[in-house]
Amino acid sequence: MGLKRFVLRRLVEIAVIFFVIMTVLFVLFRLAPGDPVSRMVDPSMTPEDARLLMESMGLDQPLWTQYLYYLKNVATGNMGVSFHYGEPVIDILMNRLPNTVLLFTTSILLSALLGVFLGKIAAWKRGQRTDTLLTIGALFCHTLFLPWLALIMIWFFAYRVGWFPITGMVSPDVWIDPGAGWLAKALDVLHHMALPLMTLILIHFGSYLLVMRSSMLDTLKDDYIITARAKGLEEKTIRDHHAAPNAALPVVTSVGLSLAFSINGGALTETVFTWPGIGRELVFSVSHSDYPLAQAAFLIIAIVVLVANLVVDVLYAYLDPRIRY
Amino acid sequence: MTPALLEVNNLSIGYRTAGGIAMAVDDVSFRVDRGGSLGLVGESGCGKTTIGMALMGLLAPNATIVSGQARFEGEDLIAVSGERMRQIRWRRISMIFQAAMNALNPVHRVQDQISEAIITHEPDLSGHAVAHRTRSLFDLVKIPESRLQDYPHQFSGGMRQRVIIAMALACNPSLIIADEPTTALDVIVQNQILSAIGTFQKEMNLGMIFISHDLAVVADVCTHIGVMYAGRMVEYGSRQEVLDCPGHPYTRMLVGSLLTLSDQPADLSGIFVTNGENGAAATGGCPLNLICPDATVVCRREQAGWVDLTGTHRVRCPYAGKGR
Amino acid sequence: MTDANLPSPKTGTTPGMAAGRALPHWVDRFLGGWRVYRKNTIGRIGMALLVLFALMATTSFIPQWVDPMYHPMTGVDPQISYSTGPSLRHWLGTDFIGRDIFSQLLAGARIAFMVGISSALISILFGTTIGMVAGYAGKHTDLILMRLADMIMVMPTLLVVLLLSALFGQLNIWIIVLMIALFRWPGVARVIRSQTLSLRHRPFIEAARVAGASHLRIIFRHILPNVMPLALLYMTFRVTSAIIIEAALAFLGFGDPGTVSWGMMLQWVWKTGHMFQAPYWMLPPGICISLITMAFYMTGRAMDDVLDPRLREEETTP
Amino acid sequence: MDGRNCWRRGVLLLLTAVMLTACHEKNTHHVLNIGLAEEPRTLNVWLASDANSRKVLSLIYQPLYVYDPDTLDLVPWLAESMPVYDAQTLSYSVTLREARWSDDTPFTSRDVAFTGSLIQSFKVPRYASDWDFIKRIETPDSRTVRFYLKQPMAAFLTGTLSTPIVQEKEWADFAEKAQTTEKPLTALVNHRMQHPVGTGPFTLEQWRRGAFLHLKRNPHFFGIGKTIGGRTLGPFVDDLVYTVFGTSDVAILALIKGDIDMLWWPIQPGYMADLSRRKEIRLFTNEKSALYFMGFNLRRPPFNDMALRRAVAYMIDKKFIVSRILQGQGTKMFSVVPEENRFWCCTDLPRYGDGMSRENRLKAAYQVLVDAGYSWAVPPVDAAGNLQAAREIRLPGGQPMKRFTILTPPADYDPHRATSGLMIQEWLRELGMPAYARPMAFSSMLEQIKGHHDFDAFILGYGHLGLDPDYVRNLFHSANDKSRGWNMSGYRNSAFDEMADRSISEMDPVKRQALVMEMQKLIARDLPYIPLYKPSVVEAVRRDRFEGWVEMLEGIGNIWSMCQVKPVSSDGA
Repeated sequence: MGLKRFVLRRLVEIAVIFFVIMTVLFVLFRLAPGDPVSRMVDPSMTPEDARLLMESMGLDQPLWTQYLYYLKNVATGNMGVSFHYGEPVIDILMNRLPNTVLLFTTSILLSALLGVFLGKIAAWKRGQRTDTLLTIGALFCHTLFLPWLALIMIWFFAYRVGWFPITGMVSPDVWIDPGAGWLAKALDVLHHMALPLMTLILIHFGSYLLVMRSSMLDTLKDDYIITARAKGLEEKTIRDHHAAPNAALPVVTSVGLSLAFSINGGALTETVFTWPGIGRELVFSVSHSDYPLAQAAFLIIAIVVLVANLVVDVLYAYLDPRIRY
Repeated sequence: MTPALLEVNNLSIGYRTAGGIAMAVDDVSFRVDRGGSLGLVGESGCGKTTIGMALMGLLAPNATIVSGQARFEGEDLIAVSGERMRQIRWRRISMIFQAAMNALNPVHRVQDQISEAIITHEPDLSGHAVAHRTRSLFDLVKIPESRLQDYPHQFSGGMRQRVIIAMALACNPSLIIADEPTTALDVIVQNQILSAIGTFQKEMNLGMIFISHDLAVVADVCTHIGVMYAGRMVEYGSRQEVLDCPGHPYTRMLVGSLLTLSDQPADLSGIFVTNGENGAAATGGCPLNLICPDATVVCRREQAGWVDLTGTHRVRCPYAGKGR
Repeated sequence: MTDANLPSPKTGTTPGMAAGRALPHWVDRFLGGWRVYRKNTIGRIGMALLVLFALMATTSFIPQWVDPMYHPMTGVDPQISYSTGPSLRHWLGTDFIGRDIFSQLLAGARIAFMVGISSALISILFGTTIGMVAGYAGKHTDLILMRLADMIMVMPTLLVVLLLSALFGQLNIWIIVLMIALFRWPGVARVIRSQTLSLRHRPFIEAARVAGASHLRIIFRHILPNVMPLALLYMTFRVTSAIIIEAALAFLGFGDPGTVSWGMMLQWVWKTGHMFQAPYWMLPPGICISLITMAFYMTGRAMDDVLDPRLREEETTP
Repeated sequence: MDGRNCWRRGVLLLLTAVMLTACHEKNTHHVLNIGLAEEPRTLNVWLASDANSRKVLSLIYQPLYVYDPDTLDLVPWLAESMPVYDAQTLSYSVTLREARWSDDTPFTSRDVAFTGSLIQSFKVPRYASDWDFIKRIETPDSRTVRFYLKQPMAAFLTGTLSTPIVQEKEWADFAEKAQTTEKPLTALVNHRMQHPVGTGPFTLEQWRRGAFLHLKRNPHFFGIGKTIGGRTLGPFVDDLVYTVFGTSDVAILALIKGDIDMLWWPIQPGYMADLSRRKEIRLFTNEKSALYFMGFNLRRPPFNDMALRRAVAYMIDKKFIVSRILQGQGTKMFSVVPEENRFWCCTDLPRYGDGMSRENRLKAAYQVLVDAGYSWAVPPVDAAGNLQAAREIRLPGGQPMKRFTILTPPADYDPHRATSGLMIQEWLRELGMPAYARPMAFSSMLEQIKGHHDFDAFILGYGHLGLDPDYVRNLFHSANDKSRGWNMSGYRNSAFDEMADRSISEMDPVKRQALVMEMQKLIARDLPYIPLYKPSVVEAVRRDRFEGWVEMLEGIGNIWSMCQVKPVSSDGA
């Protein structure tokens, strides 16, 4: 089937893009001021250990050979040892990846759903008070400064009202309790996720709402809406079953386009909420000059974004029957 | 005379604009009998589609029915509630849309789009029965059942039109409004579609309003013809009467062009220059007065009333039937 | 040039009228746009907010001129050594060493405009040029440029700048501006490219080509004026993202420590532990960041409405 | 429609469930919840150079001797008594306590010998320098260890005997394997520890990365019920749970809310006003063995001139820094050795400008500079002795002083140092000096100062100075004036070097004390560093949960506290 070929082609494209990003990173790490070795070797190491490590990473070789070593290492998942944790960065990041993916996908999914739902209503009630309120509300939420909002959310919902835990991903008292089953643990994670999720949704749903609204307004002018009306369908059916699915397609595209934006927001959210994800790890590694960790975290985030883009494309194809690759 | 299936009396429809109400349909009356078909002919923008939409209760939000009534099977379509209108739609009056339009929703399978109409109006029907009906409708319009699962974009233009026809027939309506169903199809497909429509209409004894800008097409399928110009009906009669002895100068121009069709292209430039789109009422006089070869001072000053040529043939021109 | 003799396209905006009489036409178009814009509520709110912030930025020099203790960075109130709430002397209170928050807020407006507008200008410059070249040249140039744009577009700008600051150490505010610009052009380039593609085969371009105009001349004399409004529209959106990225960067502690931006202010609140205790210090910068981005965004949306002839028609016809 | 309703009901159910977990019941046994600023780096004791890992590992791996919280004297810990010195063989004998590892195997002298040989053979950073002067270690019996020294070494008591001891059984196999690898040390420090076996009051139960770390009471802890150093040891809590909070803001919210019982990291002065108002919170203020200072580059003008440095010292108002910038949470410093280190700190030092008014400071500094041959376009003090705005200071040679920068860490890393830099910049400008404070990312700053020696002046600090004053030698010995060396200023003084060399091998504390005092005087005279201040450690705990915290230098987060805190017995009351 065509879809398979499309996915294959996109995978090749992703590989190429990833390769370019890797190369750019390689160049950047060597362009940066100071000693490139000091970026790869823990400064607290003894000179001979540093030399051995350099040799194993090929840092004593000419640039071209170094580059090949680098490619080989990344390909085999050997992205060095974190200065800070003293463990292979890949282990650390693989431990964090599920947390990021969980928060990231849920937040995008939920904010897109909410955006589509409210955008649909706004367009349907075009020009009425509901529409004005929703549009201005969306604009307002969309432009809120995320970390600031996050802190206010913590203050209000976690501290003042006390509905949610303050930060983190799990509460130890549940997890150290041998009697707690998986359901209690899952609920505990959900409970912790609620606040960061709310923050992300609040920031992101606005743009989806606006896209959905204008796309829905376009769709409502389409002929098949008249057909649907002529068929005597109920207004709600027309809105939800005929207008919304068509109007939602551009939202899917805009999800793809705003992925990079979302992952920025994800990193900020993870940092403020102490959510043990890759974005937080990247911020952390940057402030601790843990170069191997920073590099690997960035590469993995790049992969996440690229793959998410692919998923969005496939989803689009799946949702829009006119597109068959 | 048996009671008409649909009887439209003095229907006037206007659009609200910044400068008041612009009349799109002005004082139109006609009737359609069961098994009969009325062709509404006129250039684009003359208000014929607006009439169709008004009968379906699908006028744009800024359109308003100024006056008139439309009795359909004993009910006034203009006065019924929105909910009642919704029940009438498709169940009793359905519509065949233009093929070039996006009348089918691109993201749903055609089968679903057809069965949706059936389920809406006959909610008690079992899923099996609905599927059966859908299949037989496809049989009827001669599309292989295997294509029920396809999406609209997978069909050719003619096939899509057949799907639309099948859809229109889904609930066994008593009146069908066909709005330019053959426009933008090539001639051969157009003929197939026309004959198909004609067949169903006769076989199922349906009333039909056939809207087209093409007199030739209307002449093919309809028992009655109403000619519209600038929001008004200018001539109304049986097919024979209108085609054979057109009373109105505009009709004469149309018929004239029709006759020359086979030989050489008619010089239509003189006819289709219009001055005031739908704004018939605004000018005060006969909207045709500037291009009508027989126009007089009177035409410029006031509207013409109906002149009955025969019991069924009426023309809105003071000089009709009086020779040139 | 024979442009004027060619039948003009249907829409109200007449492309190709630029040559020779560019200015009056522009003014005319601008005034026309302004008339539509003025009716737009969202646009009016946005514009009012922008004027307010511009006023803040221009008055930011006054406090330190009144008294050196109002200097946003180095001025401290000799009598105050901790964070205090609003008073007559300090309208919004003082920060943890007795600096005036209000004057910091004013200075922040200046930085926001500086960062936002300069970074947006640069990215628009890149984006428009690359978009026009890609659209006009087509073929391989187009393919390569657009692939590049795709690639940069998927990169999360904030994280890229973070990584760079890890590598290159402290980043100067102008480097940050440049970095943001370098990663924000692809969106503009794509839009401008498609606009250029649609213009490329318009009669007036063909005519210019037949008349022997060079490629550069065609691009800058004929295509540029026509994509200009679109580029301007995108600029407002880029301003928004530049301000947000700079603020986020500063908030995380990777901003230029020598500047008083709103993000920096938030970072000071955060790192000195006043976040939940000094609302008079924590709220204003956050509100300002949110409002200024909203103002630019609203302005952009209103401009979008003005530029979109479809929407304009909707307003004037029944 | 039905499906939709079902879906809605599901979401509702889920939300209710989520809400319910909020009211999860607390366990009946006593859990001490501790807030940490950062995730511990590792459980591998040989890699753990960061404060957060040590907060965990110091409760697991124990040394032979610890410091008494009140007197800061050595107290036998895993050892039974004070070491016995034999001057003839240059050896110390230590008798060990009866103790068991957390895996219930006995702790023996072989473990001590193994730890020493492991450190020596791998040259483990941070520990190797405390062990490389040890010739050999003998274990006459399972309870006695004898250390033979190559030469007398002052660091033996303070350094060697405070090294955490690891279990031979746990490490021997791995150490042997690591020795055979290409880079043994890397293999050793990068060894991933899952379950460290120690002798301390707690053992690791589980560590969920990025979430929390859970320690359980060690039933085999040797100190249970014993009285050591006059204190009866517990531990009296069953579990310790460390939770990581990204920022102090949220950690303090959690403390106020009651999610945690103790914040194991110093809190910013900004919080104090609010916290001290709350009844349920108790604040502890303790001194810290630290040194925050302004350093100069003595290798190039303008700060190669001692007079100029002295003038700067006059201009710096340490009282302002402590009262304003530190909000009173700190003390002024005049020697590079903190005053709390009573034995080693020299109090008889010049206190430049201390207690002077701004005007007098300026005049004093002006006088120093005039005497050294500096001149001005407009001097800060006019002929009549009145102050005026100075312009353009000129070096003794007559050339104008070029602009120079004072590097500081950025405000987010340490707002105090960044702000101090700004203030010092303003003060120096009063003298007409073209000073520019420049906050810089910490690592770049270190690279520029330590790596490239490319700087004029900087403000840095050592947060955890050892009690042994050996760092005075390290910081200013000319041998350490090299790339990445300790001597960042490039101070070279052969008299100082000679004294420093003598001090390290002087085993008589009194004689060594005299040498160290003399060294401090030299530094205070030459001013390669101007000591500025020493921040206090302010810590907060919940009053209603646990009591019995032991205050010590560096605060309440220490092994004594963890062995002694008891739940508040409010249940009965």
